[in-house]
Amino acid sequence: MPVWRGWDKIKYQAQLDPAFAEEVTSIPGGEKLFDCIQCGTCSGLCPLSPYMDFTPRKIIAMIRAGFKGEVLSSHTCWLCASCYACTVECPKGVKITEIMYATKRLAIREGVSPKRFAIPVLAEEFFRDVESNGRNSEGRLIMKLYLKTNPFKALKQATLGLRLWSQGRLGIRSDSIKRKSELKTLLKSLEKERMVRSRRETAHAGEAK
Amino acid sequence: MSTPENKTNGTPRIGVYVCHCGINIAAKVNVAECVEFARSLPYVTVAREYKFICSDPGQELIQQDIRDGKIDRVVVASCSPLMHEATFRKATLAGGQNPFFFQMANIREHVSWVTFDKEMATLKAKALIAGAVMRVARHKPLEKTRVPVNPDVLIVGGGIAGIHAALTIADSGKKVYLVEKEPTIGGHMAKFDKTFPTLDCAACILTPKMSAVRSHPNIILWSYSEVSQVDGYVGNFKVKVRRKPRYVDEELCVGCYECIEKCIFKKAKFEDEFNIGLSQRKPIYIPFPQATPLVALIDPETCTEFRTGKCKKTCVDACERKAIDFQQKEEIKEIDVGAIILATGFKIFDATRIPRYGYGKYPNVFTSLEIERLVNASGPTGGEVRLKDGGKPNSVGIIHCVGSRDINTNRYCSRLCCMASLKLAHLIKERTGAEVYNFYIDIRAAGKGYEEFYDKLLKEGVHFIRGRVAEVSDWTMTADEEGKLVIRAEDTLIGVVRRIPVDMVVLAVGLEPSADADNIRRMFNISCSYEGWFLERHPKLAPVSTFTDGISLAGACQGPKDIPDSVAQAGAAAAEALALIDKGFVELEPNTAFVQDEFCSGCCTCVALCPYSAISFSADNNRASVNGALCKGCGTCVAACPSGALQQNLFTDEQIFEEIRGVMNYV
Amino acid sequence: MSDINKSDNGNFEPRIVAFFCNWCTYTAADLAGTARMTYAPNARVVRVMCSGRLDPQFILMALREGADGVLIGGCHPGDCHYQEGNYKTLRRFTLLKRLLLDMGIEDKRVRMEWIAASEGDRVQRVMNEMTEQLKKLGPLHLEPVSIDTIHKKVEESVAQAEGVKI
Amino acid sequence: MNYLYFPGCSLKGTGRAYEDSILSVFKGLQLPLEELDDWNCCGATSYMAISEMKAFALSARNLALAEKQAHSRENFGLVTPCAACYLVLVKTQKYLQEFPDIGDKIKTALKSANLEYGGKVRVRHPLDVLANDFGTEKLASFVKKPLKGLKVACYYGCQIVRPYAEFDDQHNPTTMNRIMHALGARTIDWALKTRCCGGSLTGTIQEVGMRLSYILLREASRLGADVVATACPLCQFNLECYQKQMSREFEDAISIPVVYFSQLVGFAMGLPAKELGMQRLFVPFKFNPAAESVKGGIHVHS
Repeated sequence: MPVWRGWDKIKYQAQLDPAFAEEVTSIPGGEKLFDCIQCGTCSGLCPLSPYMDFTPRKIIAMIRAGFKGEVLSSHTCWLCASCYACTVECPKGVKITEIMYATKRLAIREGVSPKRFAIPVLAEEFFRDVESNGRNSEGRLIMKLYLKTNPFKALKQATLGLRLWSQGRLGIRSDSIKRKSELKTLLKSLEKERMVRSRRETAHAGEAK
Repeated sequence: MSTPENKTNGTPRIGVYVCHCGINIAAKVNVAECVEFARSLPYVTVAREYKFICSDPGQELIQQDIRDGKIDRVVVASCSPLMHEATFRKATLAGGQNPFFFQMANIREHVSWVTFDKEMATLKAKALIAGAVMRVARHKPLEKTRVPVNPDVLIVGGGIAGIHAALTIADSGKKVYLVEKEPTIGGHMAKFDKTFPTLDCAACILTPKMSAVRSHPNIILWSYSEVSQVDGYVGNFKVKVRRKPRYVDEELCVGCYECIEKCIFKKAKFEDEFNIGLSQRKPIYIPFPQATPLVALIDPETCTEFRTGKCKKTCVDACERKAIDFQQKEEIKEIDVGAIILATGFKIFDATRIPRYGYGKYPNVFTSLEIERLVNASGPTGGEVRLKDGGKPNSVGIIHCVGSRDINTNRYCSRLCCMASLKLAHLIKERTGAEVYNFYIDIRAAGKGYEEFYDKLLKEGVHFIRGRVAEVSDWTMTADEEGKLVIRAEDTLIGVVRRIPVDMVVLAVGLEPSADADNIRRMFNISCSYEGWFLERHPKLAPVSTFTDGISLAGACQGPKDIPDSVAQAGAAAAEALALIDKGFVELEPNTAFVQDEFCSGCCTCVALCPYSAISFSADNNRASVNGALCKGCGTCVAACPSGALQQNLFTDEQIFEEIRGVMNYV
Repeated sequence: MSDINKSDNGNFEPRIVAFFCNWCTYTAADLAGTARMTYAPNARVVRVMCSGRLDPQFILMALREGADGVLIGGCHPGDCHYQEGNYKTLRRFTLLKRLLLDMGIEDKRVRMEWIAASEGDRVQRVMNEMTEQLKKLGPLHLEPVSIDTIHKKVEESVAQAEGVKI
Repeated sequence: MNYLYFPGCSLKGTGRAYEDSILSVFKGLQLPLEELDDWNCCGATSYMAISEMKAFALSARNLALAEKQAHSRENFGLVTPCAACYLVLVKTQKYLQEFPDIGDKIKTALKSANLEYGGKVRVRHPLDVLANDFGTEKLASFVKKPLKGLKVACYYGCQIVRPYAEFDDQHNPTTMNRIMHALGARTIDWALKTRCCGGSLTGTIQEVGMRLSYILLREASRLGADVVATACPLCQFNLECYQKQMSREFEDAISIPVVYFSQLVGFAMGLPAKELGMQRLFVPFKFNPAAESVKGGIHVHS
């Protein structure tokens, strides 16, 4: 067969992951994925959509069609600030914010979160801090973040930090809880648990539609 | 109905007919197994299966078995009795047996369509068949009673649907009472300037019909009136109509406007309901120049005489015909009718329920109905599209689906807003030359000539942006947005969020059931859908009938409808009413209650329970008795009778007991 | 008596007798069918014109004949096709429930629901819920009782029911 | 009504002034407020992105502790001023109820740490408590220095009213406005009162986060607001601390005080500025109805 120039611009069905949508709908909050009518209310309301590579509406369409790779490596979910504006106004009750969370988790799990954003790093630093101390210190968190992603920026922000510190608004020393072992036991028992609904729950949600 | 020969002496011989209903039943229920099972049941002498028992050959199977003397009672296991009970009763009769020796088992709606597991479905079907068999074995032959039908018709609601139905029936020589709650008939259509897709003038096609109603010898028009009570049943309804006082004698007033001119209020200053507050009226007014009847009325809320009793009453002096009557009282009219058509219409969605579109906050956000008045030549601006400050808009945004297709407000599509928006877009562009932007989710232009109209607008240069508007606001990002309303929406076909500054926003508000729909529904004893629209008997095959015989629906009270559909449905409702009247009689279900004298102790528990006063007590023989003509067959008295003397035809204790035994004991 | 009590995996499948009024709940069940709303197949529907026709005996009879639960469906208050039949049902039902409790029959086995003609989804929900509840409760066992116990129970019920009108 | 207090990490750090003022105001109004013992981080929005089950567990521990500390007290609320903590705690409550699977797993996890949660905690935002439990009329009676003439831009941010809060309208919240009116202040009517400030993006993708905050401040200034009142430590931080950078970046001189609503309440009640954490503000709040001025920093005279 002669090589046709446009071949790579077409999306072939074989490149898609038809199970991706189901993966998302099985997560609490993802059940209404198929109710979306692509009206774009979410994108219009989203204060961050101008900065996203795909608007939230488009992400929903892509999840449904099985564009797993594109969705998980897109910046969209990392820009979501969880303001829930889309979720409360969606005319079909699609919980878009929860779907954004779901794609964040899937991206981290699959190790495809985009490198140029600090958000996954922030999340993980935060995670570590809380897991060991039970509380987080914003100051330490931000410092670590800058050091890990962009040390030069840390310098730029130093003035702000100093001012905050001088007014008693920035603690670098980490606060911690008393009963750390209690927390550790609690979190440990959930090490392998993932938030996926049982088949029965999924079936009921389907009926409710 | 002739009485068939009673062939029920001795042990019942029951025929069971299990329907495949194509694959509707057969795909889930093992029909052959059900037939086999039916054969094992007591009294069953014949059990058969067939593709479609409701078809002629299917019915013939039943009739032949009766004629052959194989059976004397019939059970059909198929769809809901609400669907085909009448069909099979007729078939039983045609076979030569009393039609009430028949019982249906609903194995489609209640089994095959709602059960996932095949085995469980078959099991449930068997149980229902057994119930029906055991029950029908206890059936008794019954007779339907025939009652004459009153030939007069009541139509509630004088919008285009009510008007059309009234004229159709009146033209056939029947008498019609048309009751309208507003001071004039015409409904929403009277407010429009043009109609889609033909752009013919609404007034030009509506007002001749309105005056035809006024002058028709067979139509009694009661405007400014409401139905207050409905009793009786199909063919014989008794209705009370409350006529609100207009304080102007309808017979004397000629609509000359003299009283209005001479009212002590020199300037009109009260919100004009007809123009939705876009203009003002006086306390004495005529809603609009083509109002029918063309009779003035006084609003006691604003009239000085009613408020203080100290008005100079210049209106009274101005009226040469002495039509003004401050003493006028509400009047209750009682009428008897045989059929009723409800055409009570709709109300528009309250746009303040979606705060992010700014209706009520920003003066230049209008509803589509308000724009209808603005573009109307006889409207408050004489047909000029004007902003609140009187200026001309250079850019207008029309937002579709306001309050529709949204689980937070109404889930349904209001069906006509797309076309109404296109029409307004055309008119606004024509009148002002403004840039017009339509924000839509989907364009639904499925009527005759509608798609062509859409094509026309595309050619006219009206902008179409596929995206539901996120917000209308006055915060600005660029200089050209200053002082404008900014519409923010994703242009979903491009995948980019756009901000479009406009001078005027039009909200294409959806339709909702009218505010008093719930009262009306209860008064007329009909059901409504989840959203509150009146429920038709069958969405496809009986779209204008209701579950209450003798009451039909026309127009948007049944669901959002545009003018062509409303008129078509009004015609259908009129035909239904005429068919009933022309037949001249109705047959009533024989499921009435009766007293077995020998058991009645005369305790009178039943007498007070009957909502229709159908039970009377005779002190002479210390017995209660039921008037079959008044009894509607609910069975409440039967359940309460402490001695078991009361029974209900078709629902005797014995029959229900047997049905319970049947559904429980055989599978 | 039946194989429905034991499905393949040995799970208990309760049997329910459902009394539905013709105008609201039966129509709603039809609507659920037309809309293909799948639900638990455990109930067998007996149609009456109005829930007001329901003699408490019918419920007792259904339980005696082996039902694990009884469901009563009528129109919403104010919506009765016969004006107020459903109110009468409600009163009788309240009384009956006391009697059943005295007989040791759990509260959840007999349930009354107002379901309008348009509420097909509600039929689905109620059927599923009730089946689920009965599965948890297990089969209904009516113990044989001595005539003395019955007399005593009846007297108690009568005492309790005093002042409640039918 | 009894109140437990859940500060969360921010109120001990960047939002210290929020804590100062909440504690002072509640004390001034004689509403006892008792800090939740050994509380842990709520998990916030970032934790959700890593492990949702653990995020729920973190919140569930706090709820369990609150229930225990409240003992047999019938009617008690867990006052949670931080918007993120408020959202996460409420969300956890909802999920534990709505999804039995999650509920069961969390229950088991709590049990392994000898904890138990019966679902009795009511998570309350101080806005809700002041407006609905205490009442704005009663609040008005505590006002010693009415904020007459002050134009306040009430900024609710996102997570207090969306998506779960029941105490106010999601689309058009008015609780803070009512409180401000009770203090004698005027409020501006603006479309952006629930628009996102950028949240944690100011820390991660700063250009974007800052722009979102800038849009809010610009609009508040355009409408003539004297001060922006917030109810969230992150909102306050974003709106206040980057003003200099914004002015540079967007070539638009932005300078408008951004305070916690509780600071204004305390101020109107006549509480000393220091107890309200006024000295911690970057952009000093000045209000001078009767030749009285209050500045940021330590040079405050009352």
